Amino acid sequence: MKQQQLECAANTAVDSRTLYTNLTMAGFGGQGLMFIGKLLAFSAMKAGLQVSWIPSYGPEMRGGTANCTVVIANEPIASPVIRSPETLIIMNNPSLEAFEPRLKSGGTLFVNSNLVTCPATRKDIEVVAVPADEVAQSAGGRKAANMVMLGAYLAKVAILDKSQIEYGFLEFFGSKAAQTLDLNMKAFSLGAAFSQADCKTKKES
Amino acid sequence: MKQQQLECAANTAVDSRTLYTNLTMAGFGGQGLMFIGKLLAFSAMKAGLQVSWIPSYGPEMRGGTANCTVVIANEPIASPVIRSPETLIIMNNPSLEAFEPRLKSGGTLFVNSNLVTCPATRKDIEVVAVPADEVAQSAGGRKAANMVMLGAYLAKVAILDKSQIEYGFLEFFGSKAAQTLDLNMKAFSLGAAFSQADCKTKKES
Amino acid sequence: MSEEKKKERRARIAIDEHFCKGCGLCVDACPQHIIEISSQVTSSGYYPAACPDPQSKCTGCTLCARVCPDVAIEVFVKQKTNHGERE
Amino acid sequence: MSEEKKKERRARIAIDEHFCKGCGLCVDACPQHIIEISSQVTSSGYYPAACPDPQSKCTGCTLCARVCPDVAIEVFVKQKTNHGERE
Amino acid sequence: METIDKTDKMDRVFQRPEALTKATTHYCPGCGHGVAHRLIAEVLDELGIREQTVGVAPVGCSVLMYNYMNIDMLEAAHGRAPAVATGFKRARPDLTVFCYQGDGDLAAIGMGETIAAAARGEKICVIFVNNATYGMTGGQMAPTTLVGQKTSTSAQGRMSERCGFPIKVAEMLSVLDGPQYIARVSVSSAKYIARAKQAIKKAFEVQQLDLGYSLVEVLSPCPTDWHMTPQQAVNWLEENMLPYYPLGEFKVQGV
Amino acid sequence: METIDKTDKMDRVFQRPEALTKATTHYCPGCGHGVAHRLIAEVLDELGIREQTVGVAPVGCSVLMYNYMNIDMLEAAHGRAPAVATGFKRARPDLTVFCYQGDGDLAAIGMGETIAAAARGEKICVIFVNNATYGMTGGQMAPTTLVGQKTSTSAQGRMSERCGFPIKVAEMLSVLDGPQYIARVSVSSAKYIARAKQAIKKAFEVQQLDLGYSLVEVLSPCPTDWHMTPQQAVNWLEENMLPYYPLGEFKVQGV
Amino acid sequence: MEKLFMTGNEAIAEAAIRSGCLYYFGYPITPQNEIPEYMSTRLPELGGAFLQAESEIAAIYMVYGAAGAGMRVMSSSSSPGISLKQEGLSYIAAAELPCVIVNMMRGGPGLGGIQPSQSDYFQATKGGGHGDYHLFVLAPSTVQEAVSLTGDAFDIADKYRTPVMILGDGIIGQMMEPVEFEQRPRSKEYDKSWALSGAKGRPRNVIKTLYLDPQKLEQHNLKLQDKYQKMKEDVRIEHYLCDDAEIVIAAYGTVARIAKTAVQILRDKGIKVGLLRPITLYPFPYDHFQEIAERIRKVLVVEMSLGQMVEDVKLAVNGKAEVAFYGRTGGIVPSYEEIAAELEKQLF
Amino acid sequence: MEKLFMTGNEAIAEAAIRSGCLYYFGYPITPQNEIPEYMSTRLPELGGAFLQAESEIAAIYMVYGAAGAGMRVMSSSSSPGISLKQEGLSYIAAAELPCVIVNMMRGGPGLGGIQPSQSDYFQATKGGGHGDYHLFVLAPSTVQEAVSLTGDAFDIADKYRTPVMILGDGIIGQMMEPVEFEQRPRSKEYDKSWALSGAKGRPRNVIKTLYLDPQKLEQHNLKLQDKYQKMKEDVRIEHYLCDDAEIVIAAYGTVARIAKTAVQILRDKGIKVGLLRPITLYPFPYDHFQEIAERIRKVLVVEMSLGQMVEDVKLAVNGKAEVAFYGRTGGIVPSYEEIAAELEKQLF
Ligand SMILES: Cc1ncc(C[n+]2csc(CCOP(=O)(O)OP(=O)(O)O)c2C)c(N)n1
Ligand SMILES: Cc1ncc(C[n+]2csc(CCOP(=O)(O)OP(=O)(O)O)c2C)c(N)n1
Ligand code: SF4
Ligand code: SF4
Ligand code: SF4
Ligand code: SF4
Ligand code: SF4
Ligand code: SF4
Ligand SMILES: [Mg+2]
Ligand SMILES: [Mg+2]
Repeated sequence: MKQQQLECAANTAVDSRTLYTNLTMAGFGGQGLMFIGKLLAFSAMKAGLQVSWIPSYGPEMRGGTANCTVVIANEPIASPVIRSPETLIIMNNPSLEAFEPRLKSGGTLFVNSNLVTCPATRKDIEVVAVPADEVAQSAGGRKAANMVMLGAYLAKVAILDKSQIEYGFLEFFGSKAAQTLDLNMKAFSLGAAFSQADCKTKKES
Repeated sequence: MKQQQLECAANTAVDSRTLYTNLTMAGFGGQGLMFIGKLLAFSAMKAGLQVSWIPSYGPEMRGGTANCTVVIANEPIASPVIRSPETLIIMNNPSLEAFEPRLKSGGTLFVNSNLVTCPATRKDIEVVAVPADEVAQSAGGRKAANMVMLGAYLAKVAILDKSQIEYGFLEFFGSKAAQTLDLNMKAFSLGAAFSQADCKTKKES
Repeated sequence: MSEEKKKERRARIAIDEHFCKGCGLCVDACPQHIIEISSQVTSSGYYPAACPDPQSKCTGCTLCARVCPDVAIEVFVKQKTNHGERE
Repeated sequence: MSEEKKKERRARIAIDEHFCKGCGLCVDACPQHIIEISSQVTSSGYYPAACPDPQSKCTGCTLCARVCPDVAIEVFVKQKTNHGERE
Repeated sequence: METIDKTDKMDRVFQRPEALTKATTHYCPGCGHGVAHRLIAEVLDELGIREQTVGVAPVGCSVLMYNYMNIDMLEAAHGRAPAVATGFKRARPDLTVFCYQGDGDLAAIGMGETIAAAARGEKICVIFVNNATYGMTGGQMAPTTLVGQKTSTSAQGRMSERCGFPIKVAEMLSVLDGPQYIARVSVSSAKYIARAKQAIKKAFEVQQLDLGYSLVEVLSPCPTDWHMTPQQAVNWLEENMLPYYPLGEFKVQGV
Repeated sequence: METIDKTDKMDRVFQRPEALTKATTHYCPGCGHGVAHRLIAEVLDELGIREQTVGVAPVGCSVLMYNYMNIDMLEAAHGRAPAVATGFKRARPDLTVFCYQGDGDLAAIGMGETIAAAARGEKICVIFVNNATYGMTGGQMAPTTLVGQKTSTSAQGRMSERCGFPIKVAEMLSVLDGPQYIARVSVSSAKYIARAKQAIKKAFEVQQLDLGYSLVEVLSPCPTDWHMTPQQAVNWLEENMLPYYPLGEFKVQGV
Repeated sequence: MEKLFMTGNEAIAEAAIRSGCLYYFGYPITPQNEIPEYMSTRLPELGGAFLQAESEIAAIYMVYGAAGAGMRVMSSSSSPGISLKQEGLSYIAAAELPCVIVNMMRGGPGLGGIQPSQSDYFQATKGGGHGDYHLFVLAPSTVQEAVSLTGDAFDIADKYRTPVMILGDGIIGQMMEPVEFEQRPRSKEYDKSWALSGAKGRPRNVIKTLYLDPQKLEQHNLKLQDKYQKMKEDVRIEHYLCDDAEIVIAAYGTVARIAKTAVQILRDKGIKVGLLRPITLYPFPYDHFQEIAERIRKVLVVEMSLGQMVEDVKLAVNGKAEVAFYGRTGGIVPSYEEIAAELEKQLF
Repeated sequence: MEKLFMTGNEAIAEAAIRSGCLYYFGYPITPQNEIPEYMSTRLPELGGAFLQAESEIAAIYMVYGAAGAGMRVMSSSSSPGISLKQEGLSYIAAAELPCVIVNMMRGGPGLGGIQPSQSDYFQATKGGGHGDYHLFVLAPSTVQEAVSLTGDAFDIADKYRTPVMILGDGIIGQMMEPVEFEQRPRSKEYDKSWALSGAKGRPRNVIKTLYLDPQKLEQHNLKLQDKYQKMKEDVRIEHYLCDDAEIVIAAYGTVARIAKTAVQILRDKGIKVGLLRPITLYPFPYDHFQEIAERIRKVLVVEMSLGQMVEDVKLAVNGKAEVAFYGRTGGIVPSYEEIAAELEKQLF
């Protein structure tokens, strides 16, 4: 794992009284973005928070990219639709192109640097590059790159801890998921470790 | 032909400057009411008048009675729909029941007295009873009872003469009709004669 | 069985004018040719079928009733065993 | 025909990565077993087929191309009669 | 008028079935629908299922069938009787359900629903009255109109180059796996009417036995829209329809 | 990556047909639609009718076919391709018209239009891609889904008691008088693909000869909704679909 | 000009043919069967095509196909059959294909009855199908007007590349009146380069309605919307004795004629009443109503429905005058006596 | 009460089942496939029936059949599929059969797109089918509300013997949110003596829509109309910060939620703005709008359409306040930022 590759954002302060955050994650269909989005929202719900999850939908369109948006708050969520999310998790180049312009100014962009080869262009955002494929591979399987990204995200936006995600994982996805729990949680931890490590911050705005 | 049976109305004065008249004719399907309605309207059109013809329609309903309404005027016809016609030609009992109440007060009711066995009940109308089946039979065929009634009607409401009807008959119904022209025109004439004959007037209103 | 009984009719039909539309299909169907179309119009405007059968030719075969689209015909047949005599 | 010419390949295929989705059907279809799936992802996110064929085993049978759902394969075959030599 | 000797000791051997109401129909004189209705009613009476049966009326001349059958009935939209019957049967599989449909209804607008219900083996009976025309709307060409037959939308007679050939519904459905009983009958004469009743009875028995879909195609005269007398109509049917639409059982399973 | 020796004197013996555009398709890897498209394109090229042909795309995974075929095309509503094609063909009988339809499109919602067009002998070709599922909407049960096959609306596998048996479209349509050519082919392997092309060619030739309706049913893998790899999918097709849906020509007239 | 005596249905069919419509696809339903029957005898002899479709749905998609070939094409039906065409009409509007559809309305809902009605106004004008589209809707009130509006319908369809509906009722369809088929000025040559004809010597044409990218679909919708705005230049309405009116009746089609007699009766009594008869129901003559609302006290809307056009009148009047409603339904045609009576009641 | 995390589609399916709906007939279409998929696994095990119909038309008539048996039954689809059901809905309304239909709207017209839209408002509320009938239309804006409205829908359907539509969009269908399935009070026993069950020991029942006699059809229509009037007692609307508002946004469903955030943003800026969210779209809460129109300056109607509900708002407001409109279409979902911006623009 090339820890030096890591570029991470400063810790986002989570105000527990008026908690409100949202994020969009995007990549190829099959990269498991929908999965981590649901997992995050479900775990947050189990932690007593208000949540909403909106996918890009439609098997009527084959190929292309998939994305979803999660809102987490401790008050009822008015709009579940977010044009300019506070955070982005991006897993491929087309998604970067599509979503970077929409990231809120001052927001954080998490990219899987193994697949996102184009550089981010905006200067008013923080970029956290995670070599998620490699990290996942080291955890035991490239498929878990999504969990690496989730780990990296939650390490920064500390709304849920690992045990809450683990609980959510088992609870929501059931016995089928249990088989892959170890791999996924390991990937999650490595991703989190990545964020927590003392890292180069690219805060240019 | 039992002429003494005839009960006819007084001549209706037709004001040629502001000609306007309307009538409804009703009977069993197959009694040729639609036919004489169209014939009358068409012939009037050929005579330069404004006309409209509205049928009760719909083969979606089998059996029962058929009726149509004709308006003839020398100015553009606003409503072709007439709730209370000035004249009725009635060819069976059910039609009498249905239409007698709608006849305009002071209007004229022509009935085929061979088939209409129930008496008319209103006192504010004129009733002309024509034994049309018998008259038609004497002209050569019971089928022409409708033409007997038309003849009787036009003898009273003198808007068209026999030659105009004959012209309309040939023009509108074409070569097929020509074969039956003689029978029909004979029936027409007998019907007209019936009306013109000095007859007992039942004017009780 | 007396001579008189033999002359009694074996079967008869009843045509309900309320239903009959004078289609004439029963006329054609009757093997005994005893049904005819009347010349008297009904209140519905039809000339109904009638079966005078003065010679008691009706066999009760029911063919007329079976072809009648308006179920206007009922068929009656003399009981095969004369219950009256047995009792 | 020189010794060298004999070593020249008789046929070859060209796989257009732009079209290929890495379904692998060509891999199975090739009787010479010379097509393989690459480990390098394309910009569309697929691992495309490749046909290195260093031993020139391709016969130009076109089977790979015929089963390809994405018309990603073109097949080239050495002209049967060597026009160059004849001319 | 015949006067009836009320003292005659006679058995009533033919009478109006209980499953018919006392209403006079609106059908034209000589129309085959009346016979078809009566046969269904007789079968319901004989099987003793009048009170466990629900019928679905079509849109066609027989739309008012629910005034004539003394049973619970639903009126379907034009062509949709099999779908309505399916919905009902799925909700009440304990009841016997039948559709009554004309040829426009079943073989034109409702062909999709017909094939689907047949293919599903839906446990319903379909009585399909083929009179080779659209009776109710005034005699337009039907999918079953014979080649050369004149109708109000084929004034020169149906031309196969433009309109193709009449659909043989019974034959076509027999190819499917779902149907358990398929027959074609005629109501043009007493002889055929007797056989028609047997077929209709079998169709209902298939449902009683929970076997699956059954259909009886009934060739039926439409004197009015054929522009014939009732007698001419039955003759025309036998001379022209029978050769193209052979009578018989096309599929018999389990009964 | 292979580097191509441009000095090789080689003939291109297989290439993208002219009747295909240069667009990449949105189909999943291993989807049979791509092969079916290419075969049609090759046939149009070979018959030299690319510029006299109008295609009708269905609603299904192949709805965007008009982006891939280098010809004039109409998009039909779900199931209505035969009606759209009929309207077009009646207006332009001089052009060659074909429909491309999936099994949900043709055999469920569009069955009525299919039977009617076939019975009329409408002079169109229908390429009917049977992948035993609703590809586009995420793998629901189709009328052609095999008994026991799991789909998103038959999680336990299709049960014939509830859903009946899969419809054999080619066999059923062959009973009608209208169709002149009906065949079933497969695109699961090179061998079958070659035969498929011959059948499609014949179907178009029937129209060229003005004979009437033709239909080619194409068995085609849907790896995504069958939840298989492309290789598993072609194997599953050959092991499961071929026995139920035999390949062959069911009706051949005049060609 | 010879006067012919024809039913509205036949007259519309003949007018369509004279407007160059050589293709007709339809399915029988009362009270409009004379249209397909007429077409079935005339079109083949003219080298066009008549086809009795297997259903109303098939018919509307056959229209879609023939319109896609650039031909003038028509279908007709009545209420339940028009409901079945809603998906197709939405597609045709989306694909911008010109065509003419006739609805001879009958009483609903469901199978309802076969007598005249006006209860499909909403369906026709607001869009009974899905999505933001509209039909151009014309409502004739005499057989002669049915003829001229049919001719106009084809021109409007071509001008805007839009489906046009002729909204009549059983009376308009079944009634016979004298008609003259005047020689229409030859319609201008409309651009049909979008039509399909085989992609010979030009880039291929595609007729489609799918826009998976919402940006593109929104653009497409805005384009349609522009067209609907532009259509306002073809708004039509008849004013009858409105100049000095204190109260006006608003009615269309058959009812407007009956109302005209009611107006005459009331004028004879010295009551200042007029009639506004929208001829285009979409685009609705909002401006005319708005303008007249400033001058009058009340509008009495009369329909053979339980109140549909009345909403458009209210939207136009926007509170500036009172809007009252009188409706009959189910096939009952109001008489002029009852309309006159209702109006007299509304006077105070 | 356990919180579940479900898509709107699944939640509606589950809520229907818990309301006693054991029969479902439908045909796949995005974005509502999770409803039939959910039903297909659950209903058979509950002794009910799921059937994937051969088409939307077949599905709606299967609903008609099962409803005729007196069962609680449901169908669902999305825009083009709902267009195909228009004839059937007219029949069901005419036959007075209770049932629930879900429309998860997508962009139109035609095939359009699969992204969320609200452009079937007219179709749902004015009657996309023929004749003077209406659906009772409910528009949920959260998954939790979709659950409770689904329960209500079945009760309303039974109460009025009427088809009820749940009008959602792709977002409501696809979005996951926490939901609780509270124990609903057992619905009262509705009279179902009209249902068919074989005419055992009672006069036969007939379910029909044909009334050939116009008098009878008019009577039938007046009966329906009475029912529609009576439905007004079930009108529902949410008022949000309206008390002191000078301007209000009117929006329903998904858009109303987005607008709520916009209102919050503007309130933070000190602007007195509120939100009116109709929950019943038919019957429309005219009275509430009328009442509030007296107090405010302007209503800004926001829809994912080019302007449909805005007509009902205008009808209600009747000129007493200004009515402005902002719409996005084709699957574009407006953001709260743009709604807020539009509202700021409208302030002056
Ligand atoms: C949707 C719809 N389309 C058309 C009609 C008009 N219509 C009523 S019955 C009928 C056809 C009748 O023919 P068929 O089904 O053969 O029955 P028949 O009258 O011959 O017994 C038609 C087209 C309708 N009522 N509804
Ligand atoms: C009227 C209508 N109903 C349903 C749909 C949704 N839909 C789109 S494609 C499709 C079925 C696709 O299956 P199939 O025809 O077998 O084609 P495939 O995708 O398998 O090639 C459906 C139901 C629609 N677009 N329109
Ligand atoms: S029962 Fe037989 S014999 Fe008697 S009248 Fe009828 S058909 Fe003739
Ligand atoms: S068959 Fe029946 S309806 Fe016809 S004439 Fe005989 S009794 Fe009358
Ligand atoms: S052409 Fe034949 S031998 Fe060559 S790569 Fe393709 S399948 Fe293999
Ligand atoms: S068959 Fe075609 S798409 Fe599939 S791997 Fe081979 S070249 Fe690529
Ligand atoms: S039109 Fe034909 S089918 Fe209809 S009632 Fe008359 S005879 Fe019977
Ligand atoms: S879902 Fe199936 S049919 Fe559709 S593109 Fe993918 S593999 Fe092909
Ligand atoms: Mg028929
Ligand atoms: Mg498929």
